[in-house]
Amino acid sequence: MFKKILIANRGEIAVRVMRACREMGIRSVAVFSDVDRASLHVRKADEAYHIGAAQASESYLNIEKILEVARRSGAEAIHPGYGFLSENARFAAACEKAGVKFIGPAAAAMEIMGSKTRARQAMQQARVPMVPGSSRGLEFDEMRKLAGEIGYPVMLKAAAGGGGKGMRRVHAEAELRSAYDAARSESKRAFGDDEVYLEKFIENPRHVEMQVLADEHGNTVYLGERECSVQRRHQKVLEESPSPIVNAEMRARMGEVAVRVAQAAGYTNAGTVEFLVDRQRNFYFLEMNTRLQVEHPVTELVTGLDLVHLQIRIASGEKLPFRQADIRLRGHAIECRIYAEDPDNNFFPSPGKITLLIAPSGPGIRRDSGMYEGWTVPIDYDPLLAKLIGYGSDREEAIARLERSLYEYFVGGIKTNLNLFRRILADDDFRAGRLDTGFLDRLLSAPEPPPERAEERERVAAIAAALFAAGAPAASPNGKPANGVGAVSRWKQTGRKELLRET
Amino acid sequence: MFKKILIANRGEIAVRVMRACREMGIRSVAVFSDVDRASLHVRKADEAYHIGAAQASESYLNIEKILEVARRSGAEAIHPGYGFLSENARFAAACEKAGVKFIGPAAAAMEIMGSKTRARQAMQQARVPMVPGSSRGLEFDEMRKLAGEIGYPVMLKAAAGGGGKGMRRVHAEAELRSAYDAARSESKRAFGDDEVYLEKFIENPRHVEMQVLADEHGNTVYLGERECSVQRRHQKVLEESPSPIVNAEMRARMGEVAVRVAQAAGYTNAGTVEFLVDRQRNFYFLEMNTRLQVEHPVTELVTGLDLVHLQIRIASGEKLPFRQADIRLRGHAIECRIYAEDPDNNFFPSPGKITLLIAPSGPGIRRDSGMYEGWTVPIDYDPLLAKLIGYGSDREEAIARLERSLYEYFVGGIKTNLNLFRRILADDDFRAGRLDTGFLDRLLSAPEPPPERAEERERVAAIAAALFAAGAPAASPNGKPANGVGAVSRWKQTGRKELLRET
Amino acid sequence: MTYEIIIGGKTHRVELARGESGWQCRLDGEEIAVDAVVTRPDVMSLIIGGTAYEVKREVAHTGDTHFWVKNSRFAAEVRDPRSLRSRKAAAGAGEGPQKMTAPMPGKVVRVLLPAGSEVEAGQGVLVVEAMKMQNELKAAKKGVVKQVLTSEGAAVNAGDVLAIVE
Amino acid sequence: MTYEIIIGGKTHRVELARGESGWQCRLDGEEIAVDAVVTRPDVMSLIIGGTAYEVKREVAHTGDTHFWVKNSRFAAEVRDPRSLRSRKAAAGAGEGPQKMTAPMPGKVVRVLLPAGSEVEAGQGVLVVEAMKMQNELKAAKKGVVKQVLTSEGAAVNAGDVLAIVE
Repeated sequence: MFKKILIANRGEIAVRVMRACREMGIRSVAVFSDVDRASLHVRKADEAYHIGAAQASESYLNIEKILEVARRSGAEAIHPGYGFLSENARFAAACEKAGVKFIGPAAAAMEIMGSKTRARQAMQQARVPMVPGSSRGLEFDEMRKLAGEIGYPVMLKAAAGGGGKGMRRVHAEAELRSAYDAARSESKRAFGDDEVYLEKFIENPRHVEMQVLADEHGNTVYLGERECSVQRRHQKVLEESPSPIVNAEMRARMGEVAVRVAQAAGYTNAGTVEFLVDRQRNFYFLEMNTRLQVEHPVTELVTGLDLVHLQIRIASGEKLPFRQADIRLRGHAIECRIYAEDPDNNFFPSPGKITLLIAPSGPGIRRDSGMYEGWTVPIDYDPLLAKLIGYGSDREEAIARLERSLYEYFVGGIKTNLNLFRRILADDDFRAGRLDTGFLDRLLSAPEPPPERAEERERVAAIAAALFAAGAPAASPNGKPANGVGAVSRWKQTGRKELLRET
Repeated sequence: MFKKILIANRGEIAVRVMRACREMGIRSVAVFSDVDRASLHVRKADEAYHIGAAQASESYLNIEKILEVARRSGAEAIHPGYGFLSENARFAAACEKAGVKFIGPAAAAMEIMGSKTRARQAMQQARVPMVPGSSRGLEFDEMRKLAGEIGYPVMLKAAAGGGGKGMRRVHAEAELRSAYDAARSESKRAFGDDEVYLEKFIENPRHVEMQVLADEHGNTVYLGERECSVQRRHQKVLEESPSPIVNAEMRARMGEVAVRVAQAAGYTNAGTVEFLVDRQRNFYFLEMNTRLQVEHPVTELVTGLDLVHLQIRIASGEKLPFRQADIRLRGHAIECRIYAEDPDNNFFPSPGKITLLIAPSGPGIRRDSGMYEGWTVPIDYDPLLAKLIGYGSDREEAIARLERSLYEYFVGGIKTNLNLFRRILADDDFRAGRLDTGFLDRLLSAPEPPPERAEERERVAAIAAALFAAGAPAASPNGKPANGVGAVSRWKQTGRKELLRET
Repeated sequence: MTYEIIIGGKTHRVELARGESGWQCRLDGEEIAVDAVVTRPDVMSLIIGGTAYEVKREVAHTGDTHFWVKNSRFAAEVRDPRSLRSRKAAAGAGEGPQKMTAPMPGKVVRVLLPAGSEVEAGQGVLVVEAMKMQNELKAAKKGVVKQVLTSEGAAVNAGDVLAIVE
Repeated sequence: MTYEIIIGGKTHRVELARGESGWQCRLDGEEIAVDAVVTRPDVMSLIIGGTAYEVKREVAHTGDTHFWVKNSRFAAEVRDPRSLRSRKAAAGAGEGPQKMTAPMPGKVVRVLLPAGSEVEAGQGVLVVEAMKMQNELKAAKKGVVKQVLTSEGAAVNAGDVLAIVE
């Protein structure tokens, strides 16, 4: 087993991997940019090294600097997290050359899957069902021609893409040029690669993905699916496992296809096979994400396994400690991605200082967070602050626990999308499991539900504002409170009116 | 289903029950004493009423005041938590009379089980295996006589007891008088009842208990055992499920006895049957706790069920939603009881203001807490601050996650027993599952392991003390940190000496 | 003590007096007994007629003070009529020219319409990137881009005026 | 800036200078480069030679200042030799009469040995109850209970002297 692992990432995922390292008795090495000196992943690490400017190309995307820290610190392996270098085959190859184990698949498998176009070529050969489209990057004129043939609407996708970056839906040829340019420029910026390909756009599909794990001894298993249809701008917002439409039979079929996909690519370590599912519950291979997913915790909760422990064990050469038949799914888990963004203002990012943080805990609640009170969220990176994951014996209980924990959650000083989740979880379609990738756009285009008890709450806010201004006393453990049984007579005059009582 | 529930308790358990209420769409009503106005359970409740002075007899043990609040607030049911009135049959009867549902067993069952002596009588009839002793409270002279007959050492126990209160081990007749008086006075103070009985003392048994659930329609199931052998002064400190020595066959036998015990008493709702287990793995009925246990979360984690939800459903008349065969245990869970006490100073209680609180989270960690930063722990109640529960796919992983989360946990301003758990979890006997009720005393009487890296850490403390005194700068998101790649030349002179490096 | 609390354009008059226990409060003329305690900075627990509320105070980087009651946010201005002190008045939603301001710190990655361009309501004028997301700033009304006060690649702070549409 | 830090009777001399980046520190004569930042009040992140430490500062109710490095606690006295200011000196562990002090706030529930009683080392003198636990205060050495300064039922604060054994 490794003695020291470098985590080439930041934020909640770096913290999550470091926790796994500590649990396994492995020292963790953080890297950080100029603006991340005070970030939580530096506080949680055993060692920490500054690697450069805020701009990712100078720090978290800089292969040379990261390998230099691995060398200096004596790290034997690198965990890339998600995003940044996690799906960069050049990085995996550079690690190998430097004698540092990359915790993920071999560079060759990443090259196949890291390019969505090469993946489509490989899967065509393995006769995996796929959405019609191109299996290579296209120049603009080729793209216009092919789009005309398969018919609008179409989807432009970055070959190197992931997480919705570099994706554009195009309804008509007139929009193609600007979408093509934008997708290329976004892809270039996000992945350093501007290859863009084309797929037929499937109207309101579900997005369901299958987690797979493969060791380096030829054993591959699937760990159940995740429903990821709740998306905005192709960015997942909420994920759950199991999917409300997948039953045991469909899970087995989908899982077996996913294992075939992984094996066709010679895949090792943790990976995710993404599928589009149409209204007839047919599923089509979309792509394979050759990394740990943001949403891996929902799978951990329903399987009871720790995917990061397993990633590290696999990378160190161990065999999978179980077989497919040993995997037992139990209960239901749902993850909310808490972003620093303003849902009332077109989801604009909202970096800044977190002045007050009240975090939920208790039964069925897992919180994977990269923030803390007093921390300033930098403007330079993805706005994911934390993940709140609810587990329950069934979907209804998982929803109830999430609603309860959202009630407790408070992040002051910056805007977050916490209220968005309250709205999603209360939605009838959501509760009934009627989901597709258009779900969230429909929800957001509907008029917002009227605020609850607005008048009562406004009056309470006014009273509290005055009391804060008057300097209401802080808690004293010996203070005599006001509404006691002893004070009941006064309540007869006032409290009993119940003007402010919430019933 | 109830619309409003009063929680006749405080601290972490009141918060835990209120969370269940919120999850089920039920309004929660808190009651609080003079010193608990700012306590977390008041902050988490929908309604809150002051009920009297700090002394429990004036507040949390005051049946009349609590029922008065139930009446005023319109609460349809009362959850008693653990401790306080939870095992008081008079209270259950008073609730019934007042038309408020008591969330627990019927008063008649509580009366049998609430008195340990009556319970022994009932179980004798049901031919449940028991430790030799008296089945009724004894005057001092009777006790001296019986103790002489069954032979020292013996155990004095409060008939109304629980949680180790009113218990005394006696090695010889000379100690009997003072132990008898102390047990009676402690029992009187804790439970308002001074009946004390006698049992043969079994040398270093394990303490293993079985969770049962019974609805009001005659269905009773068991939910697996908890190993509770890690105790100090008869107070549980750490609990786990499953027990390291219980296999499926023994679990089934023990579970069936527990169900028989419950049925013999006409028991309903959640309850726990405690057993002593000797070195030959024989088990003896000890007592039944007719309440939710402090350590219920470990059962929740391995079964995936929510015991408080189920308690409320049962009390509202619902049938159990599963049968015995549906219960699936998976993984391993361990709970640490975080107390405000000073392990370096004879475990003296340590109330006071919590000046800094850094709480762990992340994979496999559940935290049920009654504290928050800035809160002053009152001197008047049990020093339990919070419970930290670790779950893993096996015992080793649960231990590793707990160790990791204890590493993250910091409570400043008061003393806590956090370091004690670090010591327990690192202990060879503990890790091997070699536990009995003498385990913790043996651990504590052994010399403390030498502090790790004491010299290095002292030097770091000295540097930090100076930097705090000098007013080291707070984090700036744009500050240039010191140990970057750019600063590497200086490291050649200094850092490379590695004098302070932890390897 | 008397305060005027302005929320959403409505002024509430709050008179406070310390009661025998807790506060005696007169809200817009109505007597209300309030048990209030600050449990930690910016967090106040209130009990009013048995109902418990936790109110959080938040000073936004715009300078506005928000009071959160459960999941509802209220921007409130607090005036003390005696001292004539007043917290920052809320910015009036002006008519006339539209100032397009940066909603967050970030970088201008594209100017879509140069000064002088005609612009439809809802049409994008500038693209600002922050936290790896590109966000198009759109004109609120039909008109002409009068001025562009930034350029591609410029770093901007929240609130900076980037363009004016008339 | 130079400080004397006294931990466990040992005095460390710490000289601090701001380096180009971070701090240049001389600890007992040895040069050490330290990257330090206060992430939140009383919590400092230090990086020394690549190793990361999080140090928490805690002011105990005894008035002592503790610095926690991982799970190790160090009570430290900080002296600034220039200003001759000094934080509270640690109380010396005296010889002579033993003052038995209340270790926590609570209530005296029993006086086991009245003044004048002979007492063995380890024998209980008083019982104090707090947080529902009874705690026996025991004599550290053989001797005579010289004075009992409290009585059954009395409320006591942490540090109150309850009895003296000579």
